[in-house]
Amino acid sequence: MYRNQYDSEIVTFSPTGRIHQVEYAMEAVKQGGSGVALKSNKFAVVVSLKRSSSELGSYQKKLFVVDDHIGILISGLTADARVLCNYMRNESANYKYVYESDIRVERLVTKVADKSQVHTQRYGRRPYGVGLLVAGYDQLGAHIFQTCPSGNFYDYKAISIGSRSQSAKTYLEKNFEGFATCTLEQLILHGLRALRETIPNNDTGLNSKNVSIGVVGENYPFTLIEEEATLPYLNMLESDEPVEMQVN
Amino acid sequence: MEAPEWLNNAVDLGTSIMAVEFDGGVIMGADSRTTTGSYIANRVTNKITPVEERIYCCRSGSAADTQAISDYVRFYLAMHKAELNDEPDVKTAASLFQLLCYNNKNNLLAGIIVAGWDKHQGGSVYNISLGGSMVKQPFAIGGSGSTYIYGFCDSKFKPNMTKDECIEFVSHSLALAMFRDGSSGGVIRLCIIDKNGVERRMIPGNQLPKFYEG
Amino acid sequence: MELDFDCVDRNGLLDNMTNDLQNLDRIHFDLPPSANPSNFLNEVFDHPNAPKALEFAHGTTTLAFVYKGGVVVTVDSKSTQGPYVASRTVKKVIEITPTLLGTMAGGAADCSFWERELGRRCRLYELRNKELISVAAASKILANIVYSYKGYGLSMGTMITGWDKNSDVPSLYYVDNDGTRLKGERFSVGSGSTYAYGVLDTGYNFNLSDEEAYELGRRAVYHATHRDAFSGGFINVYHVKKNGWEKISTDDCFKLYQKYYNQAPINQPNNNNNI
Amino acid sequence: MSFNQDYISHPVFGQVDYFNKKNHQQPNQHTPYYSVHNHHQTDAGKQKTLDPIVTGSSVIAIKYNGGIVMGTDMLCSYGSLARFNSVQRQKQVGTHTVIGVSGELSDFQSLSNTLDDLTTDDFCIDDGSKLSSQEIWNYIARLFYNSRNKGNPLWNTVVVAGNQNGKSFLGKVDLVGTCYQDDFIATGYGAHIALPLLRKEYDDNPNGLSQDQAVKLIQDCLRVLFYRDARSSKRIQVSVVDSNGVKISDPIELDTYNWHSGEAAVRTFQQVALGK
Amino acid sequence: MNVLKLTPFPTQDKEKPLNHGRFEPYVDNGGTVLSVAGKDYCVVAGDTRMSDGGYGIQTRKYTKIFQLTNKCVIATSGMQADTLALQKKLKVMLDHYQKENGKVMSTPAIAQFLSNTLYYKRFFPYYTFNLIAGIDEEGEGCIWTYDAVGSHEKVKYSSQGSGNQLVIPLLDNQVAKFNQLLPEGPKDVPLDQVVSFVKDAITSAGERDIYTGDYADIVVIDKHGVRWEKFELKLD
Amino acid sequence: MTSVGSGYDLSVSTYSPDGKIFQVDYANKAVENSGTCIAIKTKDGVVVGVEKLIPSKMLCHGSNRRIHAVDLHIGVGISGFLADARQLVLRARAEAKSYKQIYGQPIPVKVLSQRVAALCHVYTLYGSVRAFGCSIIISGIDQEGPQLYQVEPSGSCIGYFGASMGKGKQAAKNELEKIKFNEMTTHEAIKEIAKIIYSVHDEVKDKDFQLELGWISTTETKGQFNMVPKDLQSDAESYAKNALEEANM
Repeated sequence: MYRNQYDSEIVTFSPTGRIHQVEYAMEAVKQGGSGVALKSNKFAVVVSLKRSSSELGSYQKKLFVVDDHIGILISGLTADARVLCNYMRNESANYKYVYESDIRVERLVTKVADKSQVHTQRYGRRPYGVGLLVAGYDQLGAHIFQTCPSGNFYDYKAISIGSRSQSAKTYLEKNFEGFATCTLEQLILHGLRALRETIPNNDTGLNSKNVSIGVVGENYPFTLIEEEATLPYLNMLESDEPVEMQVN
Repeated sequence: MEAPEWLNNAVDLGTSIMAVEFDGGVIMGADSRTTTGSYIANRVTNKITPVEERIYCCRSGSAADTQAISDYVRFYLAMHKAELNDEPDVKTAASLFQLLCYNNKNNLLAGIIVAGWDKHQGGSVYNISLGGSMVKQPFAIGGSGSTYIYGFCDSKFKPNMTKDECIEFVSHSLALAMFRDGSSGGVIRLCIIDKNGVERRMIPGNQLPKFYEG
Repeated sequence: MELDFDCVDRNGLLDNMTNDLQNLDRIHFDLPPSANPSNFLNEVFDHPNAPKALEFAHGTTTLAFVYKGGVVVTVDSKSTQGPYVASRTVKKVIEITPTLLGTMAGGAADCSFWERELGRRCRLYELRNKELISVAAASKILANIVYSYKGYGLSMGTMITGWDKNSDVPSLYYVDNDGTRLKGERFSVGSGSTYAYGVLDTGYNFNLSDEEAYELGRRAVYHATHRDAFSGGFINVYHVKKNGWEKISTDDCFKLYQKYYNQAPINQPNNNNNI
Repeated sequence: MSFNQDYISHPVFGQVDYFNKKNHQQPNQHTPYYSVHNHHQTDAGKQKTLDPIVTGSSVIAIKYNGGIVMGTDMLCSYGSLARFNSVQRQKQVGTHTVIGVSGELSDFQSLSNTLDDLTTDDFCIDDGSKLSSQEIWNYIARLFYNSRNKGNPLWNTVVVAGNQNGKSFLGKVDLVGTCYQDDFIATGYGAHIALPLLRKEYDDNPNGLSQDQAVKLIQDCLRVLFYRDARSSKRIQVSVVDSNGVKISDPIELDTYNWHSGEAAVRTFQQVALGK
Repeated sequence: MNVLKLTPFPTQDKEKPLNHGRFEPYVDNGGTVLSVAGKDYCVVAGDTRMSDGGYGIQTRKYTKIFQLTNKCVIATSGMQADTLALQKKLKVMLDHYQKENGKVMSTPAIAQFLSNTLYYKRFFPYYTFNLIAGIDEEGEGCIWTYDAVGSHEKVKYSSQGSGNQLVIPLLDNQVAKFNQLLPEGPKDVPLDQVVSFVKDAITSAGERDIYTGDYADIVVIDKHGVRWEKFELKLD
Repeated sequence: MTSVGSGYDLSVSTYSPDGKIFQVDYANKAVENSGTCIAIKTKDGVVVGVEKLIPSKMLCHGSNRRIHAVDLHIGVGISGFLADARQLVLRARAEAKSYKQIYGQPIPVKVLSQRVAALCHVYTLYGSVRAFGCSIIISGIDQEGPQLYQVEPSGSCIGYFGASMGKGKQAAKNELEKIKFNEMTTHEAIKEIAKIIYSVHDEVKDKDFQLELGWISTTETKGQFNMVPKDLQSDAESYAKNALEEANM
């Protein structure tokens, strides 16, 4: 890997005004498991590809419920993700305790981002090595946010994250303009199709063991669809192969 | 034998104080009596204290408390002036008084009238009463003597009085209060603040305006 | 006089309103806004506009004694909130661990909370040290806890008992909210204890048989319930043996009344030859 | 949370905490087994209203078809002295909420600042969502309950009236944090005198009141309060909150009537002496 | 700001009792709740009157029963502000538990948890009188009853609040069949019978307790979940 | 002056032999890599405009705002690292609040700017932190009228009539120097800013961009800092595009 004298400290700018340590932390996200998030007017969906470290190990959980109206998909260092997830849960619960209403998704994400930024400006810390896709629904509608170790966050209509996410992104970029009016089912299928792009050809493909889906929407608390419950969608995915070819 | 009460009692400002806005400035006035119990500890006290060049306050309540507070406000305003590189507003001073009075209401016995002139608002008068509430008023009266002159002031006050009318209004009001309130008396001290600066006057105890004294 | 300048230093008014949520994961006590926590409730309910004073549930007659067969623990089961009988079926013997028993007299919540906590600590001790905790150590833990809250107004009088593995003897400790901790062979605690002591001391003998010991405990508490209005309900008898405790009996006081009505006072074989 | 103020320090006064090093609270001298949270010790010397000094009297409010009308007088008394006669005791919070406040004036002013901070937060974030009346009400309830827990109550009763998406909201919070919603609310003396009037009018109109009816009702109530509450005045303000927002009226001088009803009590010496 | 602190005045009257002024942190808003457990169900009732601590009624429709899970409710009378704080706190904790453990907390666990929660306020208690009612993991109806600082007991029926001394003897007699000449002992009673009995009980409390009245919530918890019903009490 | 590889440019607490602190210069580089931000102070208010570069077309409109309000009467425009700037914005909001709490008045723009600058400056003093990789333009109206300040990573805080920063800083500056600020209204300033930003945008190097405009005016926005309404913004953009085409012809 490329190395120079400006890349070993979080508190050092390179002569071009970059902070290499932050960029390396972003690499940790790129190496992480892949996930896709997309939204329509009424729903936000996250789809994740779980990985297992060995044949014997179980699959690593990648979707977490933050609150009834927010869920996250993580990519990168799981331990760091736990910290952020707990933080989000706490903030959300505190907000609910004081206001008896759901915290606006963007405000929560901003808090997470602000928290992350602090770790990029001081010696002795390292940036969080995790990126989140946050799916939420509040009075302003459905949201998909991506957060980065740098403390940046982005409000997306559709996005993918993690290893090989570029191919999923390509699929999404071709199709995202139609997502706004999709039904929930169509949205999930788009998500799965995009996710399928990230799988290496020699791999087993999507199955009920390695896929989990999170859905949130209007009057629809964040729900995980896992294991057998994913089968209907996976089956639909099998059967619409020709359609997908058409899209490509 | 029991010690006389003035040895034990805290120094209290049984007081008559007052401030009025006029066109272009403010007039502040106060009596000059300080009592411990019924003993007059000082008959020529100055109860009109500057906190800034053109911002003064009249104090009532515990002498120690109000002195301490105005010292702090003077200090804070000096710091603020340095940061601002400009003269602070009267409202700023009043807010500082309110902040200290409100946040320490349990420990303080202080009723304060803040008045002065600044280039943004002209002359203005703020009343900070016991609990730390702040009310902007065209004129304010305070202290134990004030209870005797509410009616007089209400009947005599007119908006937009001239400076001289105001001086008369203040000196008459205070003279009446000092006459009926045993805790107020001595001389009337006046402080006239406008954009040209501060003028202090004193009406000696033997030249106070006279009214019916039955 | 000390003025508070926090208001000038920072945004003073907005206190964190979720204070009580911040400390969910650890035990954490809220103290009253008063210089003297133990007097707080008295002061508050003395107030002319105050609502009816809070009455906490209280327990009353408990006793335990050591004899050759171990320790017998006997308690009544009435819990009162002031004059109101909150329950007639309270378990006043608290099963701290399978080998340790505690009793409840005084504030019911104080006893059950801290003895539950003691149970947790004893189990941790066991896991850390790979041996059962001694009764002495367990009672010391409890005494230390309540001592650290001395002056906060806790109310508890409890007995901790069990059979020590090391010294192979039964042992009995009395611990109360002042932090007092006494080792002894007979204790009775609670408002009915004076009555119970009378019977207990009369009939006590180290060499009692098991049955005699159970009966002694039962009758001591029974007589206390008869004289003390705050005691009553059922009488529970426990026996601490070498390999742990065992619950011996539960009897309704009213049934015992019928049973004992015409019986001779306890354990006075020479009773008839008294003259 | 918006009220986590850890990052605030002040560059002028004292040492500025640029790196957010938190000042760790010294543990209490007393070290019980488990931590205790002693509000009293940590907040020693903080402001406390244990006796209200400058006080406002009743607030009354009622729902009508499409909105809420709320009325207060403008008097703040100092004991029995009618100290300040034109103090607005209602405050608009955000666009669709108005609060009316009884009790200590200084605490009301402090509450006003707090609420301004909240709405300023909304303004700054500018994401198109604002605190609803119900959220504000809940916030105030938590604020008051927490202050009460610290033995440092905000000595007020607050009535929160608002409108969210065409739906009216009316709630109340008092100094210990008691909070509830209802169709009509009265505080202070109004709870004794005005509440029955409100309840009757409300029950007499099962289809709801019109705005004019409601405004008249509130004015009538305030008039009765002026007759019967020695700490009230006839200078009042009436606010209307509906889906268009909040309108707080300019000060109104209430007309008062029936002063002649006491004529019968005016008797001559002869009448008294003869016992007529 | 240490430089600026005033030196404490030596003769502070620290020994004097704290001046509480007119401030009184506790208010009793009154009300009665009661609950009866059956073999596989639990019925809870609570009135909705909220008094102002004296003779005034603040509102006639404040619900004292709060659903914690679909197998468990808490019914609380006493001070409304404390009640709300307690119920909200429980709710937050249960949500937290569910997210951390992936399952809903069981009713017996909630019962113990409430006890601890109350005890953490041992020195500054919640002015609340609580019942936990629900069905346990085996589907059996169960009730826990509490004092203000968390002393609790599992029972088959209980009542709390301003009218509890009126209701409890009735329950002792009718549910537990205490002290009957012909001892029949408690029996399994069908749900509808218990519901109508509970309505009678809360109505009776309303008749004789000024703090109880207006409306009553009747809540039935069984294997189908939690069902709510409202009915009128006396409005005077 | 060679900084790279000299070893004097690794920490903000190190001077180079010729008295420079290279880390601060590098932080400025981060600002110069970012979209242009310009602001104009007019007789009745201030207008801020930012050329917000859009990294992906799947982003929602309005994501990653570079103009924020910090109080009712003050707003900031950002060039450089957005995450860093958000910390400054948070700080500014807190300062505004605390000032209001203590002095009962809205914070003067100058005081706020100086306080934020002080924060930036402190982050250039210690080896354990790095400078902020952003510059901000603070604009607002206080008792003294419209105000415009620019705060840089070094901690400098300077008042301007027209300010620019970011990629197109120099080009924008040339344009700004032609303006007669005292005669301009905020409406005209909006168009002017739109024109400048469109003209300095480098279509070859950079992807899409979105023009963000914020303004504050005593008359138009009643002294509140707002985003420029849609209709005004689209007018300004079409004006800018026309002007650009004319210039290209």
